[in-house]
Amino acid sequence: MTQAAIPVQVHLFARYAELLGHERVDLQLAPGTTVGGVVSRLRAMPGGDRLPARLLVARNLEQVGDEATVSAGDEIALLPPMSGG
Amino acid sequence: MTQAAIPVQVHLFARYAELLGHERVDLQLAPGTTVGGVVSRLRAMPGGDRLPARLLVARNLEQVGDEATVSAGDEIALLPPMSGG
Amino acid sequence: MGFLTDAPIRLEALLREVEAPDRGAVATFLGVVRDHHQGRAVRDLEYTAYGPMAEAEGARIAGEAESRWPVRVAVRHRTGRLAVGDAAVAVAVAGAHRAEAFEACRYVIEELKRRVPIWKRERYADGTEAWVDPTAAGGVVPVEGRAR
Amino acid sequence: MGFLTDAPIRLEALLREVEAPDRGAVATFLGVVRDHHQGRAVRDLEYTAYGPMAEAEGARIAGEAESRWPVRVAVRHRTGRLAVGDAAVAVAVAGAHRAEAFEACRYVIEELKRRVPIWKRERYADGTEAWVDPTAAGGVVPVEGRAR
Repeated sequence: MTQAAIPVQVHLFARYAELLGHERVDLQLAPGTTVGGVVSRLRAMPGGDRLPARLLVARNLEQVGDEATVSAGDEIALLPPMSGG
Repeated sequence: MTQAAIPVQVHLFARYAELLGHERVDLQLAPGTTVGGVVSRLRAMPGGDRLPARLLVARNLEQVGDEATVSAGDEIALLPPMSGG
Repeated sequence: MGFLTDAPIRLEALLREVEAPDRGAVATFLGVVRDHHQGRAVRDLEYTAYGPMAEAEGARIAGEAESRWPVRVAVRHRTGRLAVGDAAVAVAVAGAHRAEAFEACRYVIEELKRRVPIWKRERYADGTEAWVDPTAAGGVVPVEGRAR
Repeated sequence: MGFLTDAPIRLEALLREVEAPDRGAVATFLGVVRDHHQGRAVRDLEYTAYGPMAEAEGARIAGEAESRWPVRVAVRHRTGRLAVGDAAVAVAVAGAHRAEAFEACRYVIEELKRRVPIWKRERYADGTEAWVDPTAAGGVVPVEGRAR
């Protein structure tokens, strides 16, 4: 990386936390990394190959698409299919 | 009347009780009298001319039409437009 | 438990009548005395009923809902004098799924208002009174006071 | 009052939050833990949430309902371990008229189930556990136990 890496927190819940063995992962990302790029990093982790093909992702408490970019200090979350109520 | 008159109770509620000045009227009716006939008797009472043209009537706790006949001991009720709930 | 009551309605009591371990969805409706009607300030009101027929019709409506949907229904209507904020009517419906609980709850309150012989007499802030009558122009007919 | 709570939900508390003298119609929905799911006997279950997002999304949904209908909404979801019969979610909606109270109540519970990040983990009578997943075949995915 030519520019300074940006720190991003990724939260994992329920079955996804179980698959990856963590409830939180701290990543250092290249500037301009997208949500899709974050997901790729997680898929490369142990257990990450079992994440489903389609994932819901939130950035700073709102759902966003794969193309959304990530900034320093953003809070990213991978959301399993919701089952509240 | 050639046959014995049959006794019938008529209950009046809310505004209809107010119009006729009674909550209950005991009538002696000719056998074969219909609900429509009962209503005519009530219309002939003081205040009865102010009953509306269309009336809901119950016989023994179920709504019936004007053509229903009345038997000894029947309980007839004139029902103003309902306003429960 | 009967349909008519002259005591305050407690929704919790109705919930207890319908709840069961296989019923995960509970829909309720509560009709509460409002402080205004047709633009007039309501002081309080009085419900009278044709008791035996109201009980019969209330039971019929609950039975219809329970045969149309796989639910359990509790329904109660208060009579006598009520103040603003008092519950006049309560419906509780429990079933396995929420769609049927909502639909049955709505059915019961709609049919109740249409078919159950209960009448509302409102007293306004200025002391005048009127019979509520959904078929009348303006929704009410003034009380003339020949009988209660 | 917050959307998430780890204490038992009391419907009466939600009713008090929405009631007002000009709101005569109150519709509520209560989601209660059932004793069976997909044919299996449920012993108990655990709800976990993405807390800050669940709070934000719960408030958004209530706000949407209040801007779409002239109503006031209270909504609460429980987290932690729940037993059969415990209330998991409660919605209370008060308005001047019943149609809008019912519609808004239904809207809130449907959107909540679809959008609020909360997850249910069931424990069955035989001691096994599963994540509830409406998108999975059979509606659940067995817990493998690498993390809680």
